[in-house]
Amino acid sequence: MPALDPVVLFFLLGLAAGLLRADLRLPPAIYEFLTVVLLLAIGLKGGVELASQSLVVMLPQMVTVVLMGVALPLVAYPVLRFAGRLERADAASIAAHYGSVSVGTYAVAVAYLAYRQVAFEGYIPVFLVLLEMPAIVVGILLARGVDRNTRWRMVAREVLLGKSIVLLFGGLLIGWAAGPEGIKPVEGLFFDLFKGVLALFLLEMGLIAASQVGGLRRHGLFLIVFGIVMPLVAGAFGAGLGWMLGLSVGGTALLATLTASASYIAVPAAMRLSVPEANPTLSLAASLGVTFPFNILVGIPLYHHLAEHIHRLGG
Amino acid sequence: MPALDPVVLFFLLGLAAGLLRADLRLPPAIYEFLTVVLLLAIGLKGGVELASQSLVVMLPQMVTVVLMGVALPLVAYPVLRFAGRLERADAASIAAHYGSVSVGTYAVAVAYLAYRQVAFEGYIPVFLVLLEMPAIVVGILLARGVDRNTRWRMVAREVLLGKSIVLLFGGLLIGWAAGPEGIKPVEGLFFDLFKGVLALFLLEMGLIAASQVGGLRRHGLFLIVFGIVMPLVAGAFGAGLGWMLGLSVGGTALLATLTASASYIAVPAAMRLSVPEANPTLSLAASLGVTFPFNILVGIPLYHHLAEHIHRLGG
Amino acid sequence: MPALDPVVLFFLLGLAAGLLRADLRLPPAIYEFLTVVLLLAIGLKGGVELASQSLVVMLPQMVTVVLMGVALPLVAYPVLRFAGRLERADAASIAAHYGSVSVGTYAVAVAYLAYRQVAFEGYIPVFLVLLEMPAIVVGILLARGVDRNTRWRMVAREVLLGKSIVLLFGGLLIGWAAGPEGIKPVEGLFFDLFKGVLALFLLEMGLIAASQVGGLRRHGLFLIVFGIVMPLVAGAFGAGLGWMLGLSVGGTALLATLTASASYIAVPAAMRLSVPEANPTLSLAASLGVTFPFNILVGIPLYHHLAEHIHRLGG
Amino acid sequence: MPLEHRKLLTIVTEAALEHELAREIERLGAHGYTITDARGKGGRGIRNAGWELSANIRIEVACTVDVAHAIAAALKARFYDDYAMILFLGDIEVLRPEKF
Amino acid sequence: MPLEHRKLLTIVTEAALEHELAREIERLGAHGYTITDARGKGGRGIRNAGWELSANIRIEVACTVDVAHAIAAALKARFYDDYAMILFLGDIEVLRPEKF
Amino acid sequence: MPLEHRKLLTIVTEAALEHELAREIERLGAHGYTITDARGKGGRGIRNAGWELSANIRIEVACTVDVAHAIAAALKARFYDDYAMILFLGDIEVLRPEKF
Ligand SMILES: Nc1ncnc2c1ncn2[C@@H]1O[C@H](COP(=O)(O)O)[C@@H](O)[C@H]1O
Ligand SMILES: Nc1ncnc2c1ncn2[C@@H]1O[C@H](COP(=O)(O)O)[C@@H](O)[C@H]1O
Ligand SMILES: Nc1ncnc2c1ncn2[C@@H]1O[C@H](COP(=O)(O)O)[C@@H](O)[C@H]1O
Ligand code: NA
Ligand code: NA
Ligand code: NA
Repeated sequence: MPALDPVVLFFLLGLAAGLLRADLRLPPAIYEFLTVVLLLAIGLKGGVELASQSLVVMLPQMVTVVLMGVALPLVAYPVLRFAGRLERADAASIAAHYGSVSVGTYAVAVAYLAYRQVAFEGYIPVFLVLLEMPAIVVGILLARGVDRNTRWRMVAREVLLGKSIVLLFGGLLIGWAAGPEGIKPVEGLFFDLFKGVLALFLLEMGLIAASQVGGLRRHGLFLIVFGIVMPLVAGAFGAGLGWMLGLSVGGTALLATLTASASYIAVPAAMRLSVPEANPTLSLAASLGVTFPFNILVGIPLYHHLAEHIHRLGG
Repeated sequence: MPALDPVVLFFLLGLAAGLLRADLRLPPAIYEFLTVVLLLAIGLKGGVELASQSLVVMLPQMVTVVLMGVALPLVAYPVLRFAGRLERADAASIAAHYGSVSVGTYAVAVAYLAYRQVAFEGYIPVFLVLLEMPAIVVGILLARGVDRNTRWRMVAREVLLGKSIVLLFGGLLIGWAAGPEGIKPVEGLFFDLFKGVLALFLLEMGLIAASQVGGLRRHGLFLIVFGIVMPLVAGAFGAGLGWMLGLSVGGTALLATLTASASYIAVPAAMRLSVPEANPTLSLAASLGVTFPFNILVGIPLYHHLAEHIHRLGG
Repeated sequence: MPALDPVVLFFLLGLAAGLLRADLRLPPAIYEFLTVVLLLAIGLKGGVELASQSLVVMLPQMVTVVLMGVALPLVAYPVLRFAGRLERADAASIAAHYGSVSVGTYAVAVAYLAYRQVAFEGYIPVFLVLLEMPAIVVGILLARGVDRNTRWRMVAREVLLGKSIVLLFGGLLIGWAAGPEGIKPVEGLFFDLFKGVLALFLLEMGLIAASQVGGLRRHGLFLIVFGIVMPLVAGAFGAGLGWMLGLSVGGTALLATLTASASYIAVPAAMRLSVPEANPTLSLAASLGVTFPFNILVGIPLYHHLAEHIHRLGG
Repeated sequence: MPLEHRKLLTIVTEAALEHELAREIERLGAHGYTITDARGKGGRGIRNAGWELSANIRIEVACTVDVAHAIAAALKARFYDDYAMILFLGDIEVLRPEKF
Repeated sequence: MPLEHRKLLTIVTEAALEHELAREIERLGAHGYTITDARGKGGRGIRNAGWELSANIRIEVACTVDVAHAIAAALKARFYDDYAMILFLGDIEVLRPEKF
Repeated sequence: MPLEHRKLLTIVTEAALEHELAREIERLGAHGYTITDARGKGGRGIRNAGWELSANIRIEVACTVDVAHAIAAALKARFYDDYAMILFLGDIEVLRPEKF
């Protein structure tokens, strides 16, 4: 079994092509398309499993996960503000990015586990949905304080009706309603091609990540260090939580991956509109230029080992 | 077996997202792509079956189907003109929409039957091709009368060389020439992914249907009633015809679906150029905002039961 | 087994639609997407085989192939310049097109052999990569002579970092690194759908080829003759070479196809920037309007028979 | 640099008219045109380009005053009543007057 | 042909602002707008449209001088400091003044 | 509102030239540019954007008269003979003269 998951190699290809300024780009429409398929596929898969789940088990887990989504940015903020000497808005925005989650990273982790035949709770995508939003709210509060001018309704619309949640949640519902049998007809596209679609998606992500390096060059060492240490800390935290919540090794690894991952779709969009004075090049340089590559190259295997370890110790 | 075909759930997701003004849209390029694949897939499937067909059997059926395509708009027109008090151009245009057919609706019906393992004559796609055109000619005549200024050559080009017919007919020819064996290499894309592609197509159709509701709000109750009653009447008529033509239960259900369906690709485009004074929001509100959803949610199962019924009675 | 490979029928459909000015076009984004998938798929397939190859065997073959890539345009140039009475720049540019290779033609040849279960050396895609570049350099030298103003660095960038080489070469590396096992997860998209993707690609190629006919009408008989004779000569030459290099019948047929094929992606782009005074309608009319159709309709089967023949004689 | 004055005629209308307008524009004496895909809102409501029938195109024609007026007049007469369409003229300077 | 003078306001900015700007433009009295997707470079660096967050839009509004100035002033006040945005005005002639 | 006069230079040409023109435009002193994908017809025939080699781009540069003339002159000299290309200038007003 190769050291790197094959799909990750596509990310490296894209990254290399981007850094070499190769004349290579997937049309935006294709990138959109791949994102839609990935989000739906993840949702559908989760929904099918959901059918066979008791809410009694999940509810406490869901509450805890949401609380974690609130806690993470609160931890990250002071570090960014004082250790990183960043503007308030920038610190708040970056904190929100790391409190939320990255669908791409999650997909790679799923591919990683599937490839090693590690089982996990099929309903984890529910956490994915739950973790999108809270960090954004916290981030805005951190940037603005309790400001009656904040257009919360707009923020809520922006996020709840944003592409990621609509497709993930919609996929969950459809998968849940159709059930394992009903979903079969569409498995050809959403499940059998999942890895291939993910590979192309990562190719594009590599190109995008490369275009963020400029931001790094300008804003120096701190973001790099933060972009690596933060996921490690958060990942460890998430792994511990997963174990406490009684998740399997696979589920623990996935929750660790979620907490360790930083958003680059929902959060940047929301921050751009709600905290415009925050500089997007900073947050994207960190989340796309550093943390995303780190997680899919180094982090995920690490979180997996960590999960195994905790479960061995914790028994 | 779920009440609703899973693929239909994607339509509902799109519809809901559209009505909630969610920030979700498939890029136009992707919508184009999905349409191309659907049209080719339907054509190919039909063509392969065609190989094992005697023209002697089909010819009378084909003639009858074309006559029906001429009759339907002639029936719909007076209703629209007098009961609906619509302008002549609008009545004619809407009549043409309902005289022609909807590929999306057909695809859902095929999925519905396949899902229930109901067999049907594989060459039905031929009817799909045959039914596109006649209603358009009738519609123009209804709007213009026998007007020597009508640019028939332009109309013919517009329709015969339009996307739908070229791809359906082209697919038929290729499938027919390649045969069951020859087509195997491309089945992976055109057959195995059919339902998945249809699901995404319906997601987009839901978004588009939602955007037609405005037209409805403006033009009131009549279009809604017409958009539901017309397909029911036409569907019953088509079912009867299917039985008379000696089609199987599945074939009868499909012919009923075709007659009940209203065009939203070929006809609107043709009418826009040939009967410009007709207001497209009216016809699309009816065909996309009412009839398409009605058919895939309620109509198709109905037409299927009807077909079974007729065959039981007729023996 | 049908006379024509089914995928080729899609080319004919596109060609017919284009010549009839049908209202049919794949969005550019989709064409881009299909190209990316084809290039990656070819690269990946080659890379996987590469794993089990000794460089000792390949190196001499690779060197020979490169030399051939240099020789071909040198042979074509005088013919174009003197028999064809073309401007120096045009002759040089067309010579470069025919010295380089066409990925689409190669893909059709692979489909053709696969369909007939003819085995071939899996690493042939390496030759595809090697043959892109040399003819371009020769072409520029033929047009400019040894001109110190030629921006060689720019040319090198343009080609080595162009889409075709980056994706082919990247695919080779990934396939080689992942190996037969590692590549499995992405086979669904890149291998199982290969023929279907190729079919859609050829549909678009047909439309594009049709749009080149204008160029032909304007520049007459010579290009047609050249566009047919040149691939025949080059193909025979390539077949001989393949046999000398000890390639299998399939490998020989593929090398013949490569030498017979004319570029329409990398070379035109490079020539446009490096030899701008060359009229692109001329070179594209020949390579897309004549040679590409000729090769996939007539050439490939011919080169295959030729390969069998040579191997029978040569034993 | 010797620059000559011309008009830039810009039309925004339904994508369905592309072929027809291209023909008309040439017939009325323009030597070329440029088309970009667009979406927008106007008197006939939102056209968000979600699908073919709700897509707009934006056509630009650089030409002489007379040709610009001829095209404007022709389009007004033929299309204004039935199609989503706007049209406006601007002044431009060009390098090769013979081309426009 | 009776032509009246109006202003063409062109805005190039981040795609993320599309909905917000559309609302603002209508609120300030314009009767319509046209949007095309764009990419480009400016003070805030390259925006190559590789993905959502690096995509630009180009908005055109044909309107009266007053409306144009009102929109320009509003956008300057609200967006210039925080967003990649430029804006310029040109003179145009229109056929149906009441529309703009 | 204090508005200053500038020129808007619009270039329509082959997509293949995108990188090269961007470099040239900046070299000659412009502070930015906006690019949209386009198709069209002109002296060199139809360019319908069906594929890379038949695609056009439309580049806009808001700049001073001098820069506009410099770019126009440079492009004329280097590209007019061999490429499908047109170019025209218009007058615009901008809010932040220092940016252009
Ligand atoms: N005032 C305006 N400024 C810019 N574009 C407009 C304006 N009014 C309409 N448009 C564009 O022209 C198209 C047709 O306009 P209408 O016929 O008014 O619906 C709209 O979809 C817009 O794209
Ligand atoms: N001088 C210019 N000419 C044309 N477009 C420009 C110019 N400057 C900026 N732009 C466009 O406006 C966008 C935002 O500009 P900026 O805020 O300067 O980064 C850029 O991405 C370009 O698309
Ligand atoms: N008169 C014109 N008005 C608007 N666009 C034009 C005009 N002439 C040419 N073009 C555009 O410029 C491109 C190159 O022009 P040409 O070099 O004349 O072929 C064409 O493909 C059109 O997109
Ligand atoms: Na996180
Ligand atoms: Na019908
Ligand atoms: Na060759």
